[in-house]
Amino acid sequence: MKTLSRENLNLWLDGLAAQHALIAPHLEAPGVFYRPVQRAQEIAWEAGRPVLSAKEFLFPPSERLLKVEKRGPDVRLEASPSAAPQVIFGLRPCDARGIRVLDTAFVDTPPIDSRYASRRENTLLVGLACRSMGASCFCTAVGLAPDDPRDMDVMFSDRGATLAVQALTPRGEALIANLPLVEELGEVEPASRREVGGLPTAEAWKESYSDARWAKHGERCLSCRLCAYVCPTCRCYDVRDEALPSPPGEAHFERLRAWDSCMREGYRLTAGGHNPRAASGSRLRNRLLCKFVYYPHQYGPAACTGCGRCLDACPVNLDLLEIGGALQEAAQ
Amino acid sequence: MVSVGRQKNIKLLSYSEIESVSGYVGNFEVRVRRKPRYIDESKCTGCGNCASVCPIEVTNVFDLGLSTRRAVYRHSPQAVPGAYTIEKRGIAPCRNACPTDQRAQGYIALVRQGRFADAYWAIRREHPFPSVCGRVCNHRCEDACTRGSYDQPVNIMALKRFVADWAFDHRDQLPAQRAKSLTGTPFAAHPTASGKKIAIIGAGPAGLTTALDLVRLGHQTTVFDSLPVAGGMMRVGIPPHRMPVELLEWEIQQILDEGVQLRLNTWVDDIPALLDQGYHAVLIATGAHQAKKIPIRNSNHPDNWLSLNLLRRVAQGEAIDLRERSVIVMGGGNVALDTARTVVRLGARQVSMVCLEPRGEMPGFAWEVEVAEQEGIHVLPARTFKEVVVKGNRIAGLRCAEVVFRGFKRGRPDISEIPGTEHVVPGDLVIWAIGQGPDFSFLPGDGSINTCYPVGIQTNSEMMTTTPGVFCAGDVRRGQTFFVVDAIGEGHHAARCIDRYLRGEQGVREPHRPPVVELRREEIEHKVELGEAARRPRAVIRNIGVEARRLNFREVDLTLTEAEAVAEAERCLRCGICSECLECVSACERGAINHDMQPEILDLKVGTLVLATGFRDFDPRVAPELGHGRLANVLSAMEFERLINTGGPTLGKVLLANGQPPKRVAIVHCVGSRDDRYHEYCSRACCMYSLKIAQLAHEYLQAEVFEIYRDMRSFGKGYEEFYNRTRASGVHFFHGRVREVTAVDGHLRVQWEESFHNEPDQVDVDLVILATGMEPQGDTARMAKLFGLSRSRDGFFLERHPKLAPVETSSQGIFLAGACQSPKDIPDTVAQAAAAAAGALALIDQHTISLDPSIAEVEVARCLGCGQCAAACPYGAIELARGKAAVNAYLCKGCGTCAGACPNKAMSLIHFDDRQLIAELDGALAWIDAAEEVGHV
Amino acid sequence: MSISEAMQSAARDVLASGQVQRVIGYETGPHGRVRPAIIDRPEEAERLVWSADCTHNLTVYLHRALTGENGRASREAVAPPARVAIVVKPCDSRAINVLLAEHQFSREQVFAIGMACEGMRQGAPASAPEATLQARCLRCRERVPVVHDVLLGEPPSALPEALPDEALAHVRDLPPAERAAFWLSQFDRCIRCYACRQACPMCNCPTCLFEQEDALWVGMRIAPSEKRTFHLGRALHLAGRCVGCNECERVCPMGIPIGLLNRHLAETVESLYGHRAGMQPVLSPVTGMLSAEESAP
Amino acid sequence: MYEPKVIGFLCTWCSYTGADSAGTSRLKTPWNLRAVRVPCSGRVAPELILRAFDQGADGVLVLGCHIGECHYDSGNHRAAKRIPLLLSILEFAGMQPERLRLDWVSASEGDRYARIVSEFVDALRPLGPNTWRINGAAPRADAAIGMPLPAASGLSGGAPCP
Repeated sequence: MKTLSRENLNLWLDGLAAQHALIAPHLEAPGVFYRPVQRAQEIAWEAGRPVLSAKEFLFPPSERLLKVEKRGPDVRLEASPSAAPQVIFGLRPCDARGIRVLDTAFVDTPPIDSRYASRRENTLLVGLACRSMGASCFCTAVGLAPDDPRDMDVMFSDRGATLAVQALTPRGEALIANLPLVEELGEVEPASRREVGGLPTAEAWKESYSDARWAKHGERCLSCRLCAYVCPTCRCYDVRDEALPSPPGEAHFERLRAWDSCMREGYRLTAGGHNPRAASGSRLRNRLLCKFVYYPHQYGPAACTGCGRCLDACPVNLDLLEIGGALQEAAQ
Repeated sequence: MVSVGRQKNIKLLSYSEIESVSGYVGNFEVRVRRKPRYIDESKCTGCGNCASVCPIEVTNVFDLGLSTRRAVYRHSPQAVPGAYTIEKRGIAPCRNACPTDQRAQGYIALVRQGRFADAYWAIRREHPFPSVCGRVCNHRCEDACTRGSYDQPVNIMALKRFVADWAFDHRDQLPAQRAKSLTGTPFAAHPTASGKKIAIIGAGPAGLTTALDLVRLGHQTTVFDSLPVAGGMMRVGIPPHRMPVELLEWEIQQILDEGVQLRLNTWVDDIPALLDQGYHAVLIATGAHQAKKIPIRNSNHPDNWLSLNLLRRVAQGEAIDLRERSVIVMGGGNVALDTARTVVRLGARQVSMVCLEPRGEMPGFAWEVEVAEQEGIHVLPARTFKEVVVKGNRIAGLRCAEVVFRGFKRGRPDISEIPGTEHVVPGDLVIWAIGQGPDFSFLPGDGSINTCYPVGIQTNSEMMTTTPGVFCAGDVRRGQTFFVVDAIGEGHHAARCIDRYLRGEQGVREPHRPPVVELRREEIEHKVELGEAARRPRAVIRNIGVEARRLNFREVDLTLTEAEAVAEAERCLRCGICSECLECVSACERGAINHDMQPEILDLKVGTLVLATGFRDFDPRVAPELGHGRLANVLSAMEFERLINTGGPTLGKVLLANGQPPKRVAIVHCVGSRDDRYHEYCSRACCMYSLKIAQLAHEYLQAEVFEIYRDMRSFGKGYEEFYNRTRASGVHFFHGRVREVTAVDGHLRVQWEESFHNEPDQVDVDLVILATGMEPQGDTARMAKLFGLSRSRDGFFLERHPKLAPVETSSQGIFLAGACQSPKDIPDTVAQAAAAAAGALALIDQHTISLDPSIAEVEVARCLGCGQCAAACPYGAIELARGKAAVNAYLCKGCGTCAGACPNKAMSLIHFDDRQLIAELDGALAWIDAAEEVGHV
Repeated sequence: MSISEAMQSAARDVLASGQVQRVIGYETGPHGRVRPAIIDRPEEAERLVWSADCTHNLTVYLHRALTGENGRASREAVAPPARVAIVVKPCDSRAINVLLAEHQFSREQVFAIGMACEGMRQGAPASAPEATLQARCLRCRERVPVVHDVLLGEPPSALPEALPDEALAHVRDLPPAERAAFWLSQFDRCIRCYACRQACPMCNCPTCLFEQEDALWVGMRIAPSEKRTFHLGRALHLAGRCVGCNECERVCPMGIPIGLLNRHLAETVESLYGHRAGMQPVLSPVTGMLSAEESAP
Repeated sequence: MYEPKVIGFLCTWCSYTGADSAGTSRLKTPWNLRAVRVPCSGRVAPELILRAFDQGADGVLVLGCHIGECHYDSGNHRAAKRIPLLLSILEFAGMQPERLRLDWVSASEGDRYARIVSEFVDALRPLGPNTWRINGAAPRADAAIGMPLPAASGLSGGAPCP
């Protein structure tokens, strides 16, 4: 087991921040957020789970894909510049898994999303293992663990005065290559686990499509996008061209991409006014089945990381585990 | 005007107000309220007979207060239509309070003019017994009298008695008096006989009133009474010292003279037989003539008399001597008081009055209790009667006990005896006057005419008893004694009910009553200030001394003298303006007058509207420095115009306050106009009419005329020439702005601020004429709201465009003509009126209208139906239909306020929609820094 | 009988008697969290609860429930309930008045189960035994719903003094530049999840002006300028309509003090036009005429 | 001295004509104002003004008919009710109140038009450019303001981790 003293860690992080964009949990007035930090001092070590996942640093809420400038007959296209290197430090295993889910959809499976890919290539994920699970966490139910290092480049585990360090990828090894690591005896003490039940089996999810409960749950849903926007794996977006202020005689506009969510009422609205998912229950169903049926069908494992953010964030306390539990019961 | 009035296609709705306007061009709905003229326009010939008999004089507004006119008047000699109008605010409180509907204001107005005979006939229209009610009424009219809220009410009862007494004293001359008056005898025209016969049982006030009313309606009536004299309780219940018999008899005789048949000494006890005998209806009006007794010990002793029996004997002239008797009268009401005072006059040694109620709560008049005590009666209130004490065979007194009296509960006194207060009131004759009730012994025994204890005979609201055709009125219906006016009032009502019954009509429609006038304190003060009502205190009634009352039945109270009566009548405030004396009704040969006329609501459907509401003269008193209303001989131009008009109040003579013709006249220009203190605008007409006045004053009055003008605005055709002519005729013109008009040494000094320094800056004259400007009518704001119009800052209606649409308004289909749009002279007014008419006709002729394309529209998918747009729309053009806003394209004027209000921008204004405005905005901002590019995350 | 039981009984009665077809109330969900409950059958009434954690403004469900627009064009053609019972606190009941004035439904369609309210607790349930009242409740003096068909619970006779709005005063007293910086930093956190809008009973436009496809008023960019426009625009739209239930602030995952904007405008409307939203079923005065005593600026 | 960029919403009946009248009277008016003609001041939705500021206007002047003289009876009443609220929220959000003004100019008041526009522009000059317009990201300074802010309550159940 290689360890690093806290002082050295801080020195290293200060150095990283000087070279790259360093993103780490940071305490703002209303809560903890992954934020760009300038110094290790700004990092919130003992705070709870960040309010938002880290996906915004790879898949920003909105970004320009293209700018168009039209001067008379001349049309000039201008692509957005490629991303700068960044290190996300203090990433939680669930959020790292979220990034993996995005990777699978955006990079590993064609067509490749070039904007995402550009950011992803320039991003290193440095994790910090959770010591225990929060009240609403259910990572163990989706095959993760509070200290699961699998999706990280580098994984740190807090041991008090020192931290255990483990590089998991070549890029990760390169990152910690020059660190004054100390080899210590013993193993990293595993985080305390809590088994969380309630998630239906893949079969039960599939069979639930016609379940009347969806409509009942949907009655309470406010159709906001909170669950989707706090979710590490929700990746729907909308693309639109919008006009920009232009000098006389010219027309400038840009192609924008911004977060969207299938929970939005008009998400599936078609020209002519038909909305196949007009009922909020059907939207709720779509979001959950997307995680547990549609994504696995297309890409592999389930797209839920068990971070529990949606359980806490929902203004009317729609609870994935509760809904799933009921569906599982119905299936049996 | 006359030709307009005669044009068949023009319907003039004069004396009318617009109540509401709705709809839109081509489909306006206008609700017009025609105020009642009280004169039928189609019958009135404008002869003016009505005005010549009208007793009410009011200020003549048309003559700007320079003369007076009558309450019935024609607006002006040239008025179209030429019909007269009665100015009536409503019915006076005195009339409203009186059960007989007596128009007190009417006879008071006639008394004020010394027309006592007319006054008498005016009274007798509603009231056959003025001499009675002039004496014994509880005069609710006086309680309601508006004057009472100022100082003391008019002594209406004394005036009524005066008129009744005057008429009696001059009864031989009355027909001649009446002949002399313009209107003739009021009841001369009998309606055609109906052939119906009515039997009336009881010749009291109710019965006789009904009989008289029915005769006047053309029916034949016979009145039966068991007594040998007619008049009922008026005759045998009111002792002669309060009501001289000969007056009442004369009044009854007049009733008989009008055709009522009277059968005295006739006891009727078979009412069904009366109906069988050919009477079409029967009225029971037998009154309440049975005095009550209560069964206390020895109340059957022969010296227990009944009050009504005693009064009846006295009234019939029986000589009763009570000189050796000591009398106890039991009761505290008016009958008890009458009885006690009668007993005094019969010479009783001692008279005591014992009653249950404490002093102050006795049902008799308080003033009469006082008079009774003056006449030597011992009043012993708050006592209950225990027994009549008999010693030997004679009554020795009445055992009483003092009580605490708490009023009546369910018709029974609520009292408690004060222990240990028993005592005997000495006396040898006890007279019961504790109340009276009707005698029902004559009713059919089968109960077909139902009575309801303790009230009286049961009737429905139409006065009919449980037997069809048999009616009931007066005390017998109510089961107890009320006042004479109440009986007369019931008599009137019964007559109307019987008349309608005989005509086979259902339900009695009471005559329409206009609202009761309520004068505000300041209106009352204004009337007293103007001298419309005299400032003096209420007339006091004198009486004969107490000594003169012994052993005789001379009337105690004296009547007013003629001078006193006129003086008292002058105190009347004439609340309703029209006094409703109905002299005009008699005077009108065409039968055009109807005092019961009601306002009429007309709903008109029209396609276009033209507003020509004109202007208001600037009130020169607003500018006090010019002296109008403060200094004598300062006139407004309009006042001068009225005075110099040969049809005006002075028939064309213009004289100064001292009676001399004016020698030097100054005309002050721009009064109220072109003055930032009053109105900024030029009133346009004043310069030219000032020149006309100058010429009139110069040539007609031979006066030296000074025109003090600011700028001479002679812009019209021939105007400059007129100015030059006036100048050449010798009128002096000074340029300047008048600062002040003051009185100096019997002259008026006009001082001005010189502009050109060509002439002196003051002149002494003896007459100043102020050329007042025009201003918007007082109710322009209300009218603008009613018609959905805008106003310009000067307050006049706003045209749609000052140059391109000067007669149209922002509301399509509504046009403006004349000075309601801005001040203008006659040629301009006529031109604009013709243009407005042409505009209106053009719309009518087209049969189609073109709308402004820039109106609001709704994007239904965005609308949430919250109604904020409808609330914001100044024109009510937006309605909510099925949860969405909908724009009425005819009403929408395209302001876009709805689009400004809509939270979701579902509402947009065509040609000014959000996309267009934002494009404009972006364009306007793009020049600022087009290069500065909006960056992004 | 506890208040919860009284509420259950009232809900059961109106459902069983057919007076209403649906009851909107509160129930306890997982982790003891109180949440909205929508029940259609009398036997479900036992789920309903009433406690100091019933902070949600349920009137947000009313329009949807009564029009059957669970979403705008439901494929399932189920007739909407004719009449709905709803549990309301004083603040929520004012929202009913605003919605009535705005013709969103008629009074007959609503059976309001009014709760005498002593304030809602701050924070998560059960986790904080000595939890204090929410700041908005400390400022509130209303204890009885202005709209109710039945009233449950005893309104306390003595009311504590309403606390002044210190946060509002604090922001108002900042110098303009600091105030601008403060708000920018707040708006900057916004992720345009629209939870504030969706939780608001007054925000019932078919599609929000600030989310139209045409990007006429505000673009789709999730950037400070757009976020500020959304928040200020929404506050403007709520002027004279916001009843102060503070749901927008409660649901915000980013802790943006949205309620300050609404409270500021509510105070402005009250001082300028003497109007408090929802006290009567009348429209916001903002669209109306100046009254005689109000002069032009 | 900074020259502010001003958007003027002028009602077509009064203030637009008033501007015309100022022009025909050869009155000097600052060039800074770009006029957007609207039928009535009531048409000016607050969102339009908000948008003008977002797009970089340094000031917005809304001119209508005097109260009681509205060509549309009372459209200006609505403006007079609405715009103070917009001003109030903009000021609360940190904008200088001098940057928005609602006033009345009648068709004949060219002088008044010129005076109001001059006054308005003169008041804006010392304020300098409007910082309202944001290009790109805002400074992510969690302004050090000592006030109690609500916790991100929806997430307060989150795990107290390592």
